[in-house]
Amino acid sequence: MTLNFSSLRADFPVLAEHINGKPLVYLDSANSSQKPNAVIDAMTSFLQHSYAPTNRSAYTLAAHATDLYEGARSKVASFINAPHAHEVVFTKNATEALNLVVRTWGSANLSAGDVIVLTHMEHHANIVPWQMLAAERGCEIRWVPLTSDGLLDLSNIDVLLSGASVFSFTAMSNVLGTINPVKELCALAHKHGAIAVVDGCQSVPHMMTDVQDFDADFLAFSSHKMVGPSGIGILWGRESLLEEIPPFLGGGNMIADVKLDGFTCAELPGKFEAGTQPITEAVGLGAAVDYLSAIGMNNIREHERDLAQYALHALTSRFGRDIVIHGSNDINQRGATFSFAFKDVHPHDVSQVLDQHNVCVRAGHHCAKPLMRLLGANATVRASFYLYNTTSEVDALCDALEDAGDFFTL
Amino acid sequence: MTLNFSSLRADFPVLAEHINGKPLVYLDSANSSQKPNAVIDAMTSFLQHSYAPTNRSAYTLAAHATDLYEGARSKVASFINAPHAHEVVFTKNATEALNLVVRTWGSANLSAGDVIVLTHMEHHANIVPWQMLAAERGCEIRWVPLTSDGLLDLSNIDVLLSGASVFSFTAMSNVLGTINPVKELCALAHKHGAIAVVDGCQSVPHMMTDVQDFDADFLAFSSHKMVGPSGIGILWGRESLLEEIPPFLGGGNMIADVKLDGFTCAELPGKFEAGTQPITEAVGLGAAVDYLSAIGMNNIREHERDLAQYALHALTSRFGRDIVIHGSNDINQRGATFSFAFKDVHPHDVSQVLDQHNVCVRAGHHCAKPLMRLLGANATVRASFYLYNTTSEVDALCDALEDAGDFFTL
Amino acid sequence: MPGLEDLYREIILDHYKSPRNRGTLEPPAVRAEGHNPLCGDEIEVFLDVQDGVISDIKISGQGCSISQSSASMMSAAVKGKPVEQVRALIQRFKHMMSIEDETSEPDTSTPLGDLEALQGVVKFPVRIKCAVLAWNTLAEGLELASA
Amino acid sequence: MPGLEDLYREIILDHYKSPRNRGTLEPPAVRAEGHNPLCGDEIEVFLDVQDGVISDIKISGQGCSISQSSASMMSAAVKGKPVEQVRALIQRFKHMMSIEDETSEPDTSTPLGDLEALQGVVKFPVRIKCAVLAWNTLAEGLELASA
Ligand SMILES: Cc1ncc(COP(=O)(O)O)c(C=O)c1O
Ligand SMILES: Cc1ncc(COP(=O)(O)O)c(C=O)c1O
Repeated sequence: MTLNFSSLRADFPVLAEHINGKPLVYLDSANSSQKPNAVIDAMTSFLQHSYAPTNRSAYTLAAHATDLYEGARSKVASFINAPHAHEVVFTKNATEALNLVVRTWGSANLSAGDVIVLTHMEHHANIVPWQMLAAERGCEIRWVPLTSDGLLDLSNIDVLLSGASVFSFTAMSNVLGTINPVKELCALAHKHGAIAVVDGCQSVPHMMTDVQDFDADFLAFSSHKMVGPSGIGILWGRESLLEEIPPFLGGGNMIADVKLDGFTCAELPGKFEAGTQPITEAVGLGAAVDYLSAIGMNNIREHERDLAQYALHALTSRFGRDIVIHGSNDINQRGATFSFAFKDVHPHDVSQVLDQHNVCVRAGHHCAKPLMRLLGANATVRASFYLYNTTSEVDALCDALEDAGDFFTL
Repeated sequence: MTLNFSSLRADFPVLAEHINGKPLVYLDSANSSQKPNAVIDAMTSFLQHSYAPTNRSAYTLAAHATDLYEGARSKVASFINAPHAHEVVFTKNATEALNLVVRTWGSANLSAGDVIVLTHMEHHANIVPWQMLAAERGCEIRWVPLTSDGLLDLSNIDVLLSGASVFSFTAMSNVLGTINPVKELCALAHKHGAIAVVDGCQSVPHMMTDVQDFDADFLAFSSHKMVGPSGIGILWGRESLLEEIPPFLGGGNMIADVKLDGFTCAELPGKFEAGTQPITEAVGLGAAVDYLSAIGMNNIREHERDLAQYALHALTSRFGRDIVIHGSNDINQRGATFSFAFKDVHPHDVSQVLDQHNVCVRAGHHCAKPLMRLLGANATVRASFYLYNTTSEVDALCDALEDAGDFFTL
Repeated sequence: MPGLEDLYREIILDHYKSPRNRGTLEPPAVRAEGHNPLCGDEIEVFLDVQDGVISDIKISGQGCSISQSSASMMSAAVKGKPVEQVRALIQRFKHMMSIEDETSEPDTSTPLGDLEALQGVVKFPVRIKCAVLAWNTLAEGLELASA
Repeated sequence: MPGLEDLYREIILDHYKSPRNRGTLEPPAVRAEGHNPLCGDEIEVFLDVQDGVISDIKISGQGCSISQSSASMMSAAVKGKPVEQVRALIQRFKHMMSIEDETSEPDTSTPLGDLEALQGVVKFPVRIKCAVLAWNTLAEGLELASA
């Protein structure tokens, strides 16, 4: 790897912020990532020079804005190797994307007794929408369990998937960092006649994504976790499925015609994009995709693998049995997201002490309560790294943890 | 009015753009408005110095971002005189806000034979979601007709509303500019035991809004039409209704607890805000509300009334019977949005010639096909004015129209 | 910025003002309907296909000068032509409008004739949909006729 | 930026490490449950109310030092106190946490005592919810007991 990752830091203005005289150590990227100047400038410049509504008005300014908006769609499509740009639907976040799948594909295809398969490591966004539909329709939800080192336990998967209509799973755990074998899981789903819905929130920002290689049916992810703006998420869907499912939200742009007695739908992707879209946000997302692509997703994965290795070693060698890191310690099976318990200090208290050092971590259930119950914890501390983080920030984390330990064990 | 509106133009950088050497005459604000530096700078500065996830992590940066996000909610609440900030729900646009009402209040309250009352001047966003639910449930939709000058025809309203469960109507037509008597309409709805849903997309940006004075039950509007960013919309709802209706999208943030066998909902407004929210967009919206409030909504209405008066006079005196302006010519009953037919030149062709003059108007059905059918048109030209427009831009519109007339009537 | 004369060639305005083959045909002629949701343009194409030849064609609907003149010019170009040749012409026209359909270069044996005047539309991307509307509707009509 | 010592006063850490009144009560004692969805803190308050007096109180659950010590200090402060006086204390405590409930100044006749130590929490707005959790749960328990 020839890229100098520490020089990337300068691209992210927030990282230069000092709070209380201390430099920011931002270790909460699994929650939401910081944005590079390339993204901020693209948005600012669009707002200053080019803002206009898209896909409606025909004057030059609006046509140009539409080109930028649709250009972002094409960029996202190539980023995940989608066969067609019109398979990329912009939503407000990944949560809406997953709800869209449940409320369109799910509503059209699931009835009483049908089986939905999820895993024990899902984020609430990939649980609650299914629970809502299952409760309405009387569907059964089955859960793929985990091994003791936080991997999916596939020993019984054929039984779990037998008769299932859909297998919806995360590509990477936002708590454990576990990277799941997406391609294999899609094949398993298909073998049993189920569709495969992939929650790519944690994987798409951190490694290569190829929906054709996955042979996935749907993929949901969020711009704000991949150095892009908030306010926009992405659903990719297989063309044939998007064509056949009913629309989601009703309104302008998603219709071909509206009469007093009913409406007809627009073509893809308009069918799923009701109302005025996150226009500036799409422009920013396009810039984010360009930024990540220029660095190269394999390089990013490589950098984070190094960081993960360093962090695992530093945390365990400095704190030994005082720290319990959940999940796998095989660097090939995990990303650079670490949830842990530290001594008997409550995660909220740990994060409070860390905040005094300007080390930003998340303490809580990470929107994955079923997994937390499995871990036997109400909360964990989570430090999550991204392309702009460095090994010296791992050291800063360790130093701050040391302080937390001292403070609470007088 | 002491404010010098023409000096406001300098606040909006896009308005200084020249295309092909000609200054921009932006007359498409009913579609989406331009943004002042105050909004652009608030967003840029937030992204450069303060970006962090909200309502999840507890470190200083995140707590500050949460304060800004929740601060925006409070600003919006006072802007519309909502009794409580937690009655303000952020959505992705007004369309989602209206769909939310239909899918939560509607799903919980409407069954076969129940009556939904809409008007002939609704935007698709306030038609299609109701049609979707009505088709599923077997509800009846009734339509309030219009008078020949484009006002709601209330002569038969008691019959239309009798037995109705909901009356959902726009506060101002996006095609005709008609300003509806919202307070009176809410009272009529309540008299018949129906709830009143107000589509405030076109009114909130242009005049004072007071949900308590209206005595409305729900109000939906969009940030991008009120000098705020794209990617965020607003639903205000009466606390008691928001409390009793089911949630909309499922996922993180909207839950109190999630177990394998079900979930419980968070308190307001979290219940309706699933997933990572449009954070930067909320900050921008807060700045937009500050900007508009500093000018004063009554001053804006006054300015637009003057513009509307000038435009009506200029268009009719210059083009006489060559122009047919739809809607009322009573300046007290309309805003500064004009849809018209010009000679027998197709609206698309009119807008093409106008674009050569860098005069930006929308040609089409304006997402109001039922109304277009009523007008007997497939499309109209629409010029819509906002606080930054001037009388000389009315003149520019007239000059460009003159050219269109010449070009097509050789 | 391209000028109006690039878009509105004289022959286009002529077809707009005096559209050819306006009207309807009774069944067994097929009828196909197309519309452009963006601007509300609507077009109906009526086709009488006899022995693999478009023996008659009529156009109804309303829309802007580009969509209407494109329809009128199309009707004149395809009337009396064998279906095979018309399909090739559709492909060629869409190619001229820079709409890719992943196939190789179109068959250029069918002359474009007057249709060439619509070439300027390409410089106005938002109007391409107007120009192509009639052609897509024609293609749909041919599907119906061969079904 | 306020320092850690503002938040974690010694008496708070003491209550955290040696929580008072831990345990449960059997019915007819009432049980109220509260949790903070943000950080996962959970608290159970068991109340025995006899003749308008909190004759016994027990606390279960788990959470951070602030939520646990606040619960422990609360239990010590209200045990044996008349319900009326406890309600006033709840109001006074929330007022100290700068939670407005639109009523006028709270009754200050009930002394805060050790609870005063939690005052520093106000400087850490995200922790206010932790400190208040037990008190909201207590209020709910009182509702149940009087129902
Ligand atoms: C009256 C009216 N209602 C609803 C909408 C939909 O708003 P949005 O596109 O922001 O969702 C609009 C604008 O497009 C409108 O003018
Ligand atoms: C695995 C996973 N799925 C879904 C989500 C939801 O994404 P968003 O909050 O952007 O909707 C997240 C992040 O919060 C996540 O980590």
